[in-house]
Amino acid sequence: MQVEPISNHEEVVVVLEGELDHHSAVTVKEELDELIMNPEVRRLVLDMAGVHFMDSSGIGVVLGRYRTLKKRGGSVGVKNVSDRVDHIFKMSGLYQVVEKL
Amino acid sequence: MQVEPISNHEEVVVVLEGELDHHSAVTVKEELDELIMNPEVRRLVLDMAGVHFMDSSGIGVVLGRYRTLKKRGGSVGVKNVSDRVDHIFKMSGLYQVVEKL
Amino acid sequence: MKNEMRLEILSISENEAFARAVAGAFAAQLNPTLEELADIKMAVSEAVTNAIIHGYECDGKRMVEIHGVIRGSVVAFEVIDQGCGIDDVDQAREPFYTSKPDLERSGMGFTVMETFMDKVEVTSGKDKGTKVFMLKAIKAAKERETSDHE
Amino acid sequence: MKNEMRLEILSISENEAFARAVAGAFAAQLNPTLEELADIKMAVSEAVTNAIIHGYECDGKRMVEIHGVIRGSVVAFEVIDQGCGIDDVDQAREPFYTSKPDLERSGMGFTVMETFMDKVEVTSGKDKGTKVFMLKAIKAAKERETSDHE
Ligand SMILES: Nc1ncnc2c1ncn2[C@@H]1O[C@H](COP(=O)(O)OP(=O)(O)O)[C@@H](O)[C@H]1O
Ligand SMILES: Nc1ncnc2c1ncn2[C@@H]1O[C@H](COP(=O)(O)OP(=O)(O)O)[C@@H](O)[C@H]1O
Repeated sequence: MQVEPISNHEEVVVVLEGELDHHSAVTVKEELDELIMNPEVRRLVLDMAGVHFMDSSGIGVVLGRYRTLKKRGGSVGVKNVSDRVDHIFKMSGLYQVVEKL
Repeated sequence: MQVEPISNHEEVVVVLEGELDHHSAVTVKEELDELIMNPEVRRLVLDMAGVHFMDSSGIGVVLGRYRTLKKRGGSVGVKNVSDRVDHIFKMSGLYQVVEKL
Repeated sequence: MKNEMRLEILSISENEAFARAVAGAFAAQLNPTLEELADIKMAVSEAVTNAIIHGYECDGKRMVEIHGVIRGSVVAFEVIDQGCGIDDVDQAREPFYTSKPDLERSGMGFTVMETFMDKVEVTSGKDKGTKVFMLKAIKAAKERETSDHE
Repeated sequence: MKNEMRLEILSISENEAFARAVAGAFAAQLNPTLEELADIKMAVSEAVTNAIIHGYECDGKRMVEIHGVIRGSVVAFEVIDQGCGIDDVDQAREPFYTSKPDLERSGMGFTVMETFMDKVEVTSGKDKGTKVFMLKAIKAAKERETSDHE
């Protein structure tokens, strides 16, 4: 799984590429947390076009970052989600707190 | 494994596509034998560009058809062999009796 | 078609990807659609992940078993661990229930399995290990079977 | 890296493709080149085919075992059957020797394994079944390992 930040100011945009399972989630979380560590970051956008596998471990990855940003009044968005990832996010009610772009 | 005849006269040209292992060899042999059954057929050319896996079972497929055609004064050629298939054919001395086109 | 396989893998998270690749390659014998194949890989991934992180609590020296069976147009998998087991299976299967919120688990693993497979059965008990049985009928294989019999 | 797996498959020819897919997915954890991956798939395919057609003489109800081990940058496989065994292993390993010319076998199976793997060991005896051990060092993994230690 590759984590590629493409903008890194108040809004951090990150391109995820590869398989997002429990194994890769561990490092993805660490890398994302480092990117949003700066308290000036108010928004995280995950571009998921390149995620060709995701199971329920992916829900935790997104929700966990949402919780961090919410505490400082920020927000999380996801974009380019495949039908399959969309299905899992819908099932989990994720779109109640995370914006689908 | 797909066996696609593209000419069917005195010279039979066949395009093989897929994986040529012991499992597929059984049906490939049958299909080839049917195509060269007519005693007027003097030459079989196997186009192997689409063979993306082959193990030693493939040697037997080619040699067996060679033996049939040799009896009636005919011959066998192979073309578009990948480096890997070429390696196996060389190891087995196949090119001593079968022409590489 | 009739086939069987048994796989034992070390309970390390690297093997989650390996396990779903194996499940996919096994199910591929029924020529499923890409969609069906992805459903199977996802469900097996969930069950294997659970065995690793819940059953064995990330003790990477234990073995997770995966049995695969093909009967006609149906493919079934059993994912088995000899780990800590589940006390209350009904509660565990509820959407959003997780015993490991600290690991940012969503509690949606069983729900995903149920959504993407046709049947999911869980056999478990405290300290008795866990067996998850999952089954999926492959539509195209079913149609091929029916036309073979005509 | 350290990993282990055990696979049991029904001795039917459909499983030749499955077995090499599994071997490939297991070895893939070392990030081999496409070339190395193809070498491994080919060697495992040969050994599994032999177990099915020679060991079990195409009795499709027996089980072939495949053990995979990763230690550092090396991947090894054992392909095991409980079939008829080999009386004279040295003769069997000779290029072009086959006991089944009627099946259009070329007698090149062991030679292929030896060519594409770094080491091949055969343990067998009449009616004692056969175990083929094969090992390959993955070059890129070796380099990664060395640089990790620097
Ligand atoms: N193999 C297992 N061994 C022990 N407990 C398990 C196992 N699988 C699931 N569980 C229990 O069931 C709960 C719900 O599982 P699941 O729906 O997959 O969600 P999650 O994995 O996100 O917690 C887990 O939190 C755990 O307590
Ligand atoms: N698993 C096995 N069980 C019994 N005999 C075997 C086994 N593997 C190989 N052999 C014997 O060794 C011979 C040579 O094997 P191999 O080099 O693979 O060539 P081939 O499979 O083309 O015959 C076989 O013909 C067979 O007699």
